[in-house]
Amino acid sequence: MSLGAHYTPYHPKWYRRRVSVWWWLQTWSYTRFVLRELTSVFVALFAVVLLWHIWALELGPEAYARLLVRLGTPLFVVLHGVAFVFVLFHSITWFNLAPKAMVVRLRGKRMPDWVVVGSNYAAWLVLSLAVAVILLRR
Amino acid sequence: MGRPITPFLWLLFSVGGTVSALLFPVHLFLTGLAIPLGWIDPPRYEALIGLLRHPITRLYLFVIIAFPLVHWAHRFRYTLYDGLQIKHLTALIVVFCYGAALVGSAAAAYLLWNIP
Amino acid sequence: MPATVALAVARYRPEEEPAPTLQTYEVPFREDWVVLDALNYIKDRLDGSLSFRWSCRMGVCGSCGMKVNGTPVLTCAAFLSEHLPGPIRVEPLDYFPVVRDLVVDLSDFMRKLKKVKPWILREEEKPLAEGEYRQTPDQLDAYKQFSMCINCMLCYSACPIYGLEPSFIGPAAIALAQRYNMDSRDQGARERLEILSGYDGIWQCTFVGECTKVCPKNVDPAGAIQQYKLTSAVHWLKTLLPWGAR
Amino acid sequence: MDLSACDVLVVGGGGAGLRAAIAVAETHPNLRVAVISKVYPMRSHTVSAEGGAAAVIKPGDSLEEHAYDTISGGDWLCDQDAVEAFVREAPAEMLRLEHWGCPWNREPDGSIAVRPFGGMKAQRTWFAADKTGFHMLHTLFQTTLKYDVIQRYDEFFVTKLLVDEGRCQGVVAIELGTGKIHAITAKAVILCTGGCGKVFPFTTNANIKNGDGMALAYRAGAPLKDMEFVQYHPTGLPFTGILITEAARSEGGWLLNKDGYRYLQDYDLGKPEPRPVLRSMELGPRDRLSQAFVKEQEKGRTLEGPYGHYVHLDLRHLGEKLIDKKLPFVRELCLKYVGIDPVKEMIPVRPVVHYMMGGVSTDIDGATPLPGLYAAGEVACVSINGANRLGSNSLPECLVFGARAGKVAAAFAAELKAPSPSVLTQAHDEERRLEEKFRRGRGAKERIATLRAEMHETMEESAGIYRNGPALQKAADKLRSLQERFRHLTLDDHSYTFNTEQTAALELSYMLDVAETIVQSALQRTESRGSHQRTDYPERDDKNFLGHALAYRAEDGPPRIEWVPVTITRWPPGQRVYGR
Repeated sequence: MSLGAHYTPYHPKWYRRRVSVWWWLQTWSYTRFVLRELTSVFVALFAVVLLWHIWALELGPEAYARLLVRLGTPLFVVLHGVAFVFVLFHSITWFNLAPKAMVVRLRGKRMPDWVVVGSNYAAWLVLSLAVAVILLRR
Repeated sequence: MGRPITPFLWLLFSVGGTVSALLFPVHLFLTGLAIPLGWIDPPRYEALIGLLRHPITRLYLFVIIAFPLVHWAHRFRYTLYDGLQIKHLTALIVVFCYGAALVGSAAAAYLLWNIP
Repeated sequence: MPATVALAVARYRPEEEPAPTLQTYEVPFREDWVVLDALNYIKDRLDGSLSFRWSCRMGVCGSCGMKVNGTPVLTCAAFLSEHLPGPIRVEPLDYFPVVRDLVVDLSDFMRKLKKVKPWILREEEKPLAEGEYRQTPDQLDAYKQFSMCINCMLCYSACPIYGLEPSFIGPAAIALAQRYNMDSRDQGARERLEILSGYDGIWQCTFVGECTKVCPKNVDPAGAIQQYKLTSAVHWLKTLLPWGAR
Repeated sequence: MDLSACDVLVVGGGGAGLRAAIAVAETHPNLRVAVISKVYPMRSHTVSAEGGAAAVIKPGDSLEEHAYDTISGGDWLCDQDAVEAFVREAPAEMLRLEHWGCPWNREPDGSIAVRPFGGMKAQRTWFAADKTGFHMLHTLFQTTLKYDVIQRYDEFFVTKLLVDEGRCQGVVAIELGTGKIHAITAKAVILCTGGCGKVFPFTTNANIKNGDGMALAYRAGAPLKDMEFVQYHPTGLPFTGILITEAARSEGGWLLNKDGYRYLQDYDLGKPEPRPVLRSMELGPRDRLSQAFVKEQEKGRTLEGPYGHYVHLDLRHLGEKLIDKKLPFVRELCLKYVGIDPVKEMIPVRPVVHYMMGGVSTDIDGATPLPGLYAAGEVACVSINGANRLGSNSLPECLVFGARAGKVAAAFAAELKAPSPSVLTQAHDEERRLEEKFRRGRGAKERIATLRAEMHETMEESAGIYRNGPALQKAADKLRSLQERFRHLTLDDHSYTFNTEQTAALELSYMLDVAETIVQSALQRTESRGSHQRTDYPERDDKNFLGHALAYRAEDGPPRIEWVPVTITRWPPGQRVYGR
């Protein structure tokens, strides 16, 4: 039924509201969802940055030195700062939602959500430490 | 868009999401913030290139580049659909997103293969 | 506590007007009144032409879902005191066609529910004479949560994906399919896979998660959908194997 | 007007209606069966049933004991042949529901778990936590979806039964979404519309329970049986009337007066024990418990709140674990609606109108005296509940007699030819009546809410837990005048689309008819039996009243009451003994 159509007795005249293009601004939870999805952009950007690191290392010590200088410029520091916030947001939402997507059962009993979330965070901590140690090894 | 491979793409997306959630914060914090801001000294070139020559490191790097790129492609594709309501441009979006991820992954493979 | 509270209620009279409008009513404020009580006060005393559905007034029949101040709720469980000072905005559920005032059309859900085959499917029925199918408390626990759905439609109304893609089977119907898939008495998971994993099924979902948040019965449809994605992906991997499931 | 036809038409989509529809589809798959309901089936009031459903399944229990509990619980007003059929068929019906997927609670070995219940000498009540009705209804509804032959008319409000050549041939109904009038012809009609708790102001019943089916049958000439028997459930929340299931007591809850005293021991219901004892104290029958509350109130030993007197239901000693496992809904309801956590606090409760033992008179197969018309569930009076229904008997009743009515109605329909053409004339007359009453009738002055409130007041004052002749006579007169004033009803809403004021008006007219039969039957039963307690006739009188009251509609004036004897097979009337 189209909007404003004339009513005919005994026939339904349903009203359908169109979903606004700005639907994701209507409530904070929708906005947060879209922000969560947009973390993927920063994930991809950092993957590209990693590629850049590898390339610079392959080119030799000078290129690596240039890379370090470039990374120290305010533009890159700010970019990395923003990216870091988004990537953290990604990690936290990813870990917190994990128990919904994956039900872990032990002897038929469903593990409580906090166990799943907790082990995610534990793995995060261990892996982060390992990466830091290996990368910064003198 | 053929649905049959969606489960596969979703698996890649999930692996990419997990990998990046676990490992990106520390990498990003160290190389993007802590080192440039001088909180810690940068690792020496020799140490890094040595590390990079190890096959396990190369495999590791490939994983943390390729999967997160697909993760992005998959997630961003739906964000474009829903956020901008441009589902009619499906073919274009698919080519752009997964194509970019594919190119990135190929570049990673090339670079990692050719480390001197 | 105020003596009265204002309700801004969405009106849509298809026989008279092209689009919904808001109409404000002043009702007495009572500590133990829910929004539904206020609507009934309006209908009984102020304006008999206001239309809405309700029945059990104890949160189990699923009739009285509406949007109160923008959030989908059961109006029989939404206290006026939680929404002070007012005016309290009462609107029909989002993403469904509005039939009249606060009444929306549910036929789309009814069709989808049937599509996912929400009944026990078995290759062979056990004769009644042989008694019950054994099901341990743990096996019951595996699907019990998904069986609590009262079909109140709040989850659909909270799901932007359903709004954008009306063909999406949606949270409640998928959770109910999963309720049977996880039931130890059921053998129909393979049969339901086709529809659940098809174009309008689980892959439309981007895990906004709002369905689970608004669910008054803690069914967690978002969880059901994500879990099913894993099931479907594993099934897909198996089909690659020469000896795998086809 | 829209015309359609089917073979068997089920009015009402609750437990009994859906079971009946499946019975038709399974036994006569070639018949066109349809379910017509004023709400979507999953909204039906079966959904609110909480505690459980009784059927003998465990070793040590027996059909005889279930029958005896039911008959003594019903104060010997049950038809014993019907009770025997009921207890015999209940286990298979419950098992069938298990096979259809109902999530019954289980023992650790996977077999069906049962719990004790009021007035039952053995543990035989199957349960799905404390949402048994909800799970049964959704299981039934979802199971009906697999039968393509079952057609549904959702949100169609039935206004009239079409009767011609002495048999019921279909219905006239309003399609709520559009306001269109439909004539749906059928070779057999099964009424499964539930009870009429909304005749009273304070009830556990949902808004949809207005005695629609009772009034439809009554207007079509079928009698209503035993309408004076109205069950008060002893534990409802004040104000909302939300039911706190009997299972709360069967799991070990105590009823305490204002002094913290388990007052039931003063009313010949046994000695207080810490653990629940079958057929004793809090596990006594509902009529006796509700009556004890009134006596306790007269002694000034109840508490008083903004919504009248109440007592306490104490579950605290059961512990959080048991409450969460077996009574989660009780906890949810208390937290939500009275802000009380039963784990830590006592629940305020008072008796509340819950169930109609009476209803459309049927035989043991659900057939009413009007050929082609059947009834099952709360709308019907078979009668297995007599003067007081035992908790957890009504859900299996829906299944057993829903199935029976479905099979018999299908067999009846299979032998018949198409309906007579003259029913269409009737349907057109009905359409005209509705049109005149609700579209044009402006200028009148009576409002639905006013008449309904006066009816509520009348019923509560006269037809409550204790009754007496003068009050009932006054009520009968008052209801007459309300019937008259109903003619001058005015509506704010004259539209076609989802006009809920129109349905409310039709429901009010149904309720007024049903209320009159309740009051008239109560007036003429000058004895006390089960839930019908006359202060002016306090004793049971088997000599004169071991019989059913049949209320027939009179052309003008109050309903006409006729009496038929109770069917006694094996259990001669005896004394009801609890706790001894």
